[in-house]
Amino acid sequence: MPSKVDSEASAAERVDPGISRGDVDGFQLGGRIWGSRLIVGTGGFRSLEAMERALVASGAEIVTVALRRVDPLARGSALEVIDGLGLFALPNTAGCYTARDAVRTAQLAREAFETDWIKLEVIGDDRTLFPDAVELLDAAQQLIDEGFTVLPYTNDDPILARRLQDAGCAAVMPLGSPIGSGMGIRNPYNIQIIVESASVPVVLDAGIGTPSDAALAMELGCNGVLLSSSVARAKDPERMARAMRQAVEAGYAARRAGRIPRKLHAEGSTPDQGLPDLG
Amino acid sequence: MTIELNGRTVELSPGATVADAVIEAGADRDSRGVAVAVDGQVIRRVDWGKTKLRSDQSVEVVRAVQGG
Amino acid sequence: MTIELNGRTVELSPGATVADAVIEAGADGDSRGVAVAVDGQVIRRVDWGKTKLRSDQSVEVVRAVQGG
Amino acid sequence: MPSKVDSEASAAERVDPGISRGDVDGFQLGGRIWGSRLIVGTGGFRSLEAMERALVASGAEIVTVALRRVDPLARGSALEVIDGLGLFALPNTAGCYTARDAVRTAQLAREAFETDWIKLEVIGDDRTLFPDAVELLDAAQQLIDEGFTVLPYTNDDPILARRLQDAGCAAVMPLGSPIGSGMGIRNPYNIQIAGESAPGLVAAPTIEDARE
Repeated sequence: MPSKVDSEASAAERVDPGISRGDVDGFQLGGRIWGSRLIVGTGGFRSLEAMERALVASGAEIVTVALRRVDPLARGSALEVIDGLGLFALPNTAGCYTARDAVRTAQLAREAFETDWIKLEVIGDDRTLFPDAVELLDAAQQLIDEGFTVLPYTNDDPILARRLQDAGCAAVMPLGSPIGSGMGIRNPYNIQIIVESASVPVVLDAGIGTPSDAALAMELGCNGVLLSSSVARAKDPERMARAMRQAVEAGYAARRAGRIPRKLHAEGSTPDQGLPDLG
Repeated sequence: MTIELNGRTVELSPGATVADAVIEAGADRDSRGVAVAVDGQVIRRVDWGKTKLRSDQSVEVVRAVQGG
Repeated sequence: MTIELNGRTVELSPGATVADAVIEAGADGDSRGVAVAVDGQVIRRVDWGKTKLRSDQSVEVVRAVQGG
Repeated sequence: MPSKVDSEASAAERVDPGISRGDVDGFQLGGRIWGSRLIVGTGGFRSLEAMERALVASGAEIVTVALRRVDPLARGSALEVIDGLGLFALPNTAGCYTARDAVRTAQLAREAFETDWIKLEVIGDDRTLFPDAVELLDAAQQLIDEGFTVLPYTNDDPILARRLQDAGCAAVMPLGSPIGSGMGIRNPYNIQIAGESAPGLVAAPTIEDARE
């Protein structure tokens, strides 16, 4: 598993375990090679300790965080844990409903985290938390112009994914189903189409409920998976984090191993010839 | 002078800077993960000490929290 | 005498036993994974040498192969 | 990863990695505790070498094999590979369409593999290779009476699963979809119900086709 990322180096040119291990299987994202294809969100954990144990068990190197007003009473912070583990904190613009808010939040994040990477989220409504395509594209354009490395949380519309890619996003991160719904991948066909036409990495973000969802995402050809609720709110977050890690690795390996085709009828694996005639 | 700090009306001494507002908000200056916007404009960390605040400005001081 | 061995008619010397049939079928006597049935009745390995064959009996000698 | 099963012990009381590791998560099957929950079939590989590499990579301890007429020209055998790896060879009755054939084949298997474990398969037709419920239950009953540890390949009908359990099967092995079809689990709801009606006994369908 990827060695701990060297925490002294500034966020910008952190030594990538992928590169350091010369990992031909490395996960290419944002012009760097990472050792783990699982990106974990820090939202929803019952405690920082539970979050820390789960992050370690997940093997994730990229961990998402948000920005909120300072709470003077808060004890400890997600960022301290992430820095302590030598992981890469990827800020998001969760909670933004307009391009303007998202751009501002990204600028704040650049100050707060000293990185120009941003998980861009621009939401359309608070029941589905689906992305607002128009605002998302607008925000992406502006942030790319300002030199951000933009990783947009998008829906599973292949056309929007292509527009985001053409605008210069570093990846496209289509949802499988609503954030925190645990419904897995509702439309695997669209995800496949996005994967087919993508010239940037595709990371399935949102809706993963259980490891088989994560494995399916990788088997469909996604380059990585981003999940949070399915681990944070599991009965045993640490054990679920480990399961997700194995699922992403298994799915990726399966994709490269080349599965057998699906058929309606059977094809026995035991030879028929040489069957004894037992009277 | 009075400003709006994270949604609360707060009294600051005249000549107070963004850096003072950060401390007032409960974050220490050099803690990682802190960022500030004044009237919607992001103030670069390096400018916190040099940027004087004016009455009725709205200051938002944010910090990293767990997020999906 | 002639018997049917794995579907083929085969000539064996009179008094031939199941063990002989196993060798004739190409499986050396004690190799693991081998089993025999005579006229549909399974012959226990320990009885191979003691079980004499009779003309026109059908002998099936099987061995482990890859299988799902 | 489960340590290699101790190959010296006879098949009967092979040291179970599960027990030796005191693995609370051990896979309980046939009254023994196994370290791996993945059972792999040996059918369909292009070569014995490919099969061996895959078996090692799978971490499986239980590996299924079949019985066929001796082919004197055959070079090497699946069983040599399985023994060499110290794994447990589980014979099957693949290719049997009647209870009578399946019982006979199981008896042959007991001789050939020196084990009373059998993966019982009684097939209904050669296009779907679905189990024949009536013949399967009949064969299971007979073999259980003869002291076999019966692991039946069955369909995903929860009622049949319960009957097999009540007859004394050591597990029920419902299919997800036709053998070799690669169609995954077509009816997850029945699998859940089968699990409820035969708790702790449902072994996931074996991975039949490790064809590369």
